[in-house]
Amino acid sequence: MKEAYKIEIITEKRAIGQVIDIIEKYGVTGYSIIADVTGKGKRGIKHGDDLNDVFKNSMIITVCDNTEAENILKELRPFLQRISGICMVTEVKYLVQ
Amino acid sequence: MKEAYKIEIITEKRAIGQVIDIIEKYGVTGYSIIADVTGKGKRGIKHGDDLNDVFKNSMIITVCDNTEAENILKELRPFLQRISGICMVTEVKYLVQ
Amino acid sequence: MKEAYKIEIITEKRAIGQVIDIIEKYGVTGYSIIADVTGKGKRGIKHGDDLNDVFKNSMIITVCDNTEAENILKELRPFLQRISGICMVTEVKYLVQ
Amino acid sequence: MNVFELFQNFLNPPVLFFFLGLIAIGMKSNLEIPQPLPKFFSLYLLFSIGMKGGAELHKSGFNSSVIAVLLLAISMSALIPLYTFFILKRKIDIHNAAALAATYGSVSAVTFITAVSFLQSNQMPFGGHMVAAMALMESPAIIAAVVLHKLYFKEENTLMETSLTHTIKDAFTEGSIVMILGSLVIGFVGGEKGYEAVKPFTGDIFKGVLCLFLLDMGLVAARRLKDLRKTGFFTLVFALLVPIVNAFIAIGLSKLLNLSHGDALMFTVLCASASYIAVPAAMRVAIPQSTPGIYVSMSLAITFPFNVVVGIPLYYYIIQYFI
Amino acid sequence: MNVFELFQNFLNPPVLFFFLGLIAIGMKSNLEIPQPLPKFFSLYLLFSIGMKGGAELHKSGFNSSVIAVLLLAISMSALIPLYTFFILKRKIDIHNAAALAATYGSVSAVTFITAVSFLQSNQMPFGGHMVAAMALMESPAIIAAVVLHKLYFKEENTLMETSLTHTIKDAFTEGSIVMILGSLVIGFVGGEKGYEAVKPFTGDIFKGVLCLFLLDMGLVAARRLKDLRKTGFFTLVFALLVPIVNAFIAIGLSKLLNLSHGDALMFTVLCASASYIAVPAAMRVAIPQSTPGIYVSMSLAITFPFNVVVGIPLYYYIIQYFI
Amino acid sequence: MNVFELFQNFLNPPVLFFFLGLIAIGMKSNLEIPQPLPKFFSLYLLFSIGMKGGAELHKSGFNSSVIAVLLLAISMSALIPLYTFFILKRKIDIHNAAALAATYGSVSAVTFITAVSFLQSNQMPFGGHMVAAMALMESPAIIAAVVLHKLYFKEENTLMETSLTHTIKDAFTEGSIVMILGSLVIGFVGGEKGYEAVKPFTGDIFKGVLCLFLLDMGLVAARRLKDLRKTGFFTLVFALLVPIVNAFIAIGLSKLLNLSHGDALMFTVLCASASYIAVPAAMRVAIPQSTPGIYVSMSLAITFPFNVVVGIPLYYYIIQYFI
Ligand SMILES: Nc1ncnc2c1ncn2[C@@H]1O[C@H](COP(=O)(O)O)[C@@H](O)[C@H]1O
Ligand SMILES: Nc1ncnc2c1ncn2[C@@H]1O[C@H](COP(=O)(O)O)[C@@H](O)[C@H]1O
Ligand SMILES: Nc1ncnc2c1ncn2[C@@H]1O[C@H](COP(=O)(O)O)[C@@H](O)[C@H]1O
Ligand code: NA
Ligand code: NA
Ligand code: NA
Repeated sequence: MKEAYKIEIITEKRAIGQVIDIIEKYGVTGYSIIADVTGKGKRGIKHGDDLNDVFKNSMIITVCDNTEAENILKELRPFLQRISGICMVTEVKYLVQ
Repeated sequence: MKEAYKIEIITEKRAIGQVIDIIEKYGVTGYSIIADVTGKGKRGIKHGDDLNDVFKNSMIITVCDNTEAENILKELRPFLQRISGICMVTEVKYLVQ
Repeated sequence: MKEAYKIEIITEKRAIGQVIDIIEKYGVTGYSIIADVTGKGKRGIKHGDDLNDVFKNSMIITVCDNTEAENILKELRPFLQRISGICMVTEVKYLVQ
Repeated sequence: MNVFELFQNFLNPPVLFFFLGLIAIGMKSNLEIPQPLPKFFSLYLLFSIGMKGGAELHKSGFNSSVIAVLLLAISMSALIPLYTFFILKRKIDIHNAAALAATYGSVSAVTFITAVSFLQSNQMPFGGHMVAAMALMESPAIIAAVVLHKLYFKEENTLMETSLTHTIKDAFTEGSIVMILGSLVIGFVGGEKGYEAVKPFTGDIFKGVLCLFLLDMGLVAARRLKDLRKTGFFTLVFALLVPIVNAFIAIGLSKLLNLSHGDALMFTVLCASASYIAVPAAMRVAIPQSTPGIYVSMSLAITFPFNVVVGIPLYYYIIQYFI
Repeated sequence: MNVFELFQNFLNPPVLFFFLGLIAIGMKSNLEIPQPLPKFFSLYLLFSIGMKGGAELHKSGFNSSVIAVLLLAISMSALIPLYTFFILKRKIDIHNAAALAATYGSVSAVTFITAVSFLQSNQMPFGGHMVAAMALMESPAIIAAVVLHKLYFKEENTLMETSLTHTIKDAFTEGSIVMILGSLVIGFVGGEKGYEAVKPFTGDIFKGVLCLFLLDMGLVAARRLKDLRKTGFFTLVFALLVPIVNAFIAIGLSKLLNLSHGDALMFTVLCASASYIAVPAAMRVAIPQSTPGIYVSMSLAITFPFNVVVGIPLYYYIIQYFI
Repeated sequence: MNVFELFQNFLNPPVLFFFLGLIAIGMKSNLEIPQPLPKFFSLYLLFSIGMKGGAELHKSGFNSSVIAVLLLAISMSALIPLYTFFILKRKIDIHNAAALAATYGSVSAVTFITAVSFLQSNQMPFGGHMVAAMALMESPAIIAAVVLHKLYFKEENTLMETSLTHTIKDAFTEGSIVMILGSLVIGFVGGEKGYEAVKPFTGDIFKGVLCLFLLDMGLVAARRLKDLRKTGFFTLVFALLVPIVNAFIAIGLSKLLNLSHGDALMFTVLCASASYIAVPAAMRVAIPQSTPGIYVSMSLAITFPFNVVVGIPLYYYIIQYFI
């Protein structure tokens, strides 16, 4: 078991590609995506009922180390402010393959 | 980054509206929902294979502060007992928009 | 509220039955499954776009106590190595029904 | 129709696909109709029979005999829970007794639809108002059962008590009921012309979709069968006998009201069938202490296949010779 | 066509299913067409009209009048944002003004499809190139609005600035546009023979699928209506007046170009309709400060039902008497 | 059939939609057929050809020549892995050699289905038993490859060793195989009458659904193409040559057995095609060390398009002139 950071990001489904770009930029090579998440936040309700994923979120989970986490978070903040979404960081124990 | 509590609730899909009511009652304005979750618990297996979401769960995630968390949890316990489901609370670091 | 461990496992969708077998072997009776998760790891990208769930993951969440967690993790490591996937463990507060 | 023809029902594709579903689970195959397609098929089937029933009602119009059938249907839905509840109360807890009473008083749309397909194969017509009867029979049983439950069970924990009006409201806003009633009204308003425009979708491909839907029903029923191992022998007997009893009552009433053979069969099938969509949904809110693993399994894994394989041709046979 | 016939549009099944959707949400029913089926229906409808349009274009061929209509369509899409942006800028913030300008300059495929079904019921043909016109009208409005936004809004935060070329690229690679253009080309290449092979799927069941799709549109529109309570009276007036103004301009231009009645109606409907698929998708990237709750709601919950219920028959009536 | 007609296959809508999928990914469009619809279409297509094959088998009946074809089909499925495994073992690791051997010995249902649609366009019949041949060819290759893998690879880690019986069981309970075999049997039992009832669903709309399914296949194949950049030139040559070799063997055997032109084409297509549903699923359990990114990509992104665009018309041409 290794100590690591789990970053969970919920943002607009259409913006998930940009989040992946940010993650990969800092060398993290693994992530998981839950494609369809609905919800409510500052920008109102996302029912997930539209035809073009504008009213729908996705969740992306990535486990990484401390430096990677810090880099990602720094770049994520203006992104989430501009687009939409939240980010949570948790300390986890990680089973290394 | 702000310290916060992440509450994760897994309950019957049809009851998710009631959970939202509880959350919003205590002033929390953001939440996220993963609509389709299957599982097993005290009430047997939920295959998620029926036509009316009786054998299906949803998961709702909300990030909130300490007082909000306590209020929600107090009201959630009898609800989960009566209907079905579980609730987990984790301390997280939260990126504020 | 009870202290407990939340184990989150992301692995190939077709292998989820084997993970359930491992969990139940050690007496844990509750788990939840998010059926469709995509992602990227050592074995490349899983787009989730195929017809037989070979390029798709699932996520399984189980809340259990310390001994259960240790048993599960011991058996999980070779499984994830052989098949594919990751496992994260977090300490949570758990609302007991 | 002789015994050989009776047996033919067993051999028609939709029913055989139901068995394919059972076999697939028996073999531990991973065959599945992925969600939400089964849910969509169920909406499609309600849409289809709603439009068809409405268009036929447009042709035939309402008359006193139609009204009589509808009132009779509503009464049967409300009365079946009464007699079954008191039988059930002696054997199982009050929550599941009430839920089962509602289950058997209410109706199964898919059993109805299978009967539609059966009548089509036998070129026998039935009135569009029978679709209305189906829609109207969903809720009275739920309301009757919840009233009985409230009378016999005084709850301490009033925290989240559900009022009766809430249950009634729920029973009428359940998606499947809005879909069938809505399609019925739209079919009625659109008449022949409206129906012709949608017929290639609602009519022509109907039987093919039904095959895939019953395949899924077979898969689900087989999974539920496992739940039933835990419940006793009594529930098995109940799930087979009550439909027959209700069918006989319905056939008698059909004779009294002088219904056509087609209408009599549909009415009989409605009374004999057990709900597994509207009722479980309502029970999770109104009587959450009840166990869907029991009543859904009985309805779906025993009563439904019994009606589809044995019941429908049997009732049809009896109706032809005794009405 | 008299006023009674006009009213008939209201009574045809697809439109009635739209209202069923509105009513279901009004009753707080849990009726829904589960995702991703609505998304699939939308692809199916684009596929269907694309194939049909392409096959018809194969028959009729291109000629100078076809080219003229297509150029006119592109111009209208680019010009409507110009005049609307300056009206809007006085009342609301510049981001939403630009997004709304794009919304009303671009087109709604479903309004177009409802008009196709309307013309079919009235046995009036229209040219396959009108489908091409629809596809070509999606993007110019987006580009025009983004240009206007860039001219009038100097952004400090250049961190994630989206270049105009990026927007243009996005506008042409959006799934719905690739689907309609692709189907159009394939329909054109396949000609009569290719179309005959797929017609049972793309043609015969079309109206039935449209019913279910409009049911979903009704559900979604009703949910969006709540968002509109917050926006003012101005937006309501705008969402009703602009389509009418654009329709009148389109009818005038149709007369000038001597379009057939069918083509004129389709062109008018395109100009009068407002986008709620391509534009919101583009705006989230190009102008993320805009609020989809405003422009999607106006387009979907006001302009779309207005066009479908009142607009299409009204424009049809006017075109028949004045062209 | 001349070269021009050969080229026509390229121009028929289903194949063109495959290319639209490739182009869409090339343009980085977000066009997609949302899951689980592609999965459902695949079930639908199996259901359709199963029912049709069964009904035709009902008409034609079994005879010694049918049995001979089925035995030949099973043998080819088991023998192709033998020769390919030893070629592959020299160039790539033993796990992927075995997986690729299984891939090319087994069959692709969609290639078969595209050939069905090709024969339909050319009004050439084929026997219902060829559907049975397809179903029976899925598994022998898997078993053969797993046996070879066990012979040549002695595993240290026996913790989760999968027994051969387990693999065999899996190979026969895989959803797609249960679906095709089940539909075949039900079509056979239902005969002409059963088939007529479902034909509007399974037959009439078939080609339209195939278009959308191949569009999805194009999208998926284009995504997989990227995986192939990493694998060498050898795999590319293998993915193009092996189908041709297998096709020539199959054409020779067809001549020996004196098969009809339709049956010969179907048999050839089966031998030339490579699995990407049943085999990858089996390999993840039986040989998890193998890399689906290699064998699925070769099968789906090279062999499948080659067969559909060049192979089918080419084999057809050769069969017409040499049998
Ligand atoms: N406090 C919260 N807890 C959980 N999810 C949230 C919270 N706030 C926002 N979200 C999610 O993030 C999405 C975008 O948030 P926003 O940009 O604030 O509208 C929402 O639709 C929710 O899915
Ligand atoms: N220990 C657990 N870990 C994860 N999920 C659980 C656990 N127990 C219950 N659940 C989830 O909660 C749902 C309802 O639980 P129950 O009311 O105990 O049947 C189950 O279907 C699971 O999805
Ligand atoms: N660092 C990570 N963070 C989140 N998810 C991961 C990570 N690494 C792998 N995964 C998930 O686990 C799956 C299998 O990983 P692998 O076996 O490494 O290919 C991937 O497809 C991802 O969904
Ligand atoms: Na009943
Ligand atoms: Na417009
Ligand atoms: Na082969």
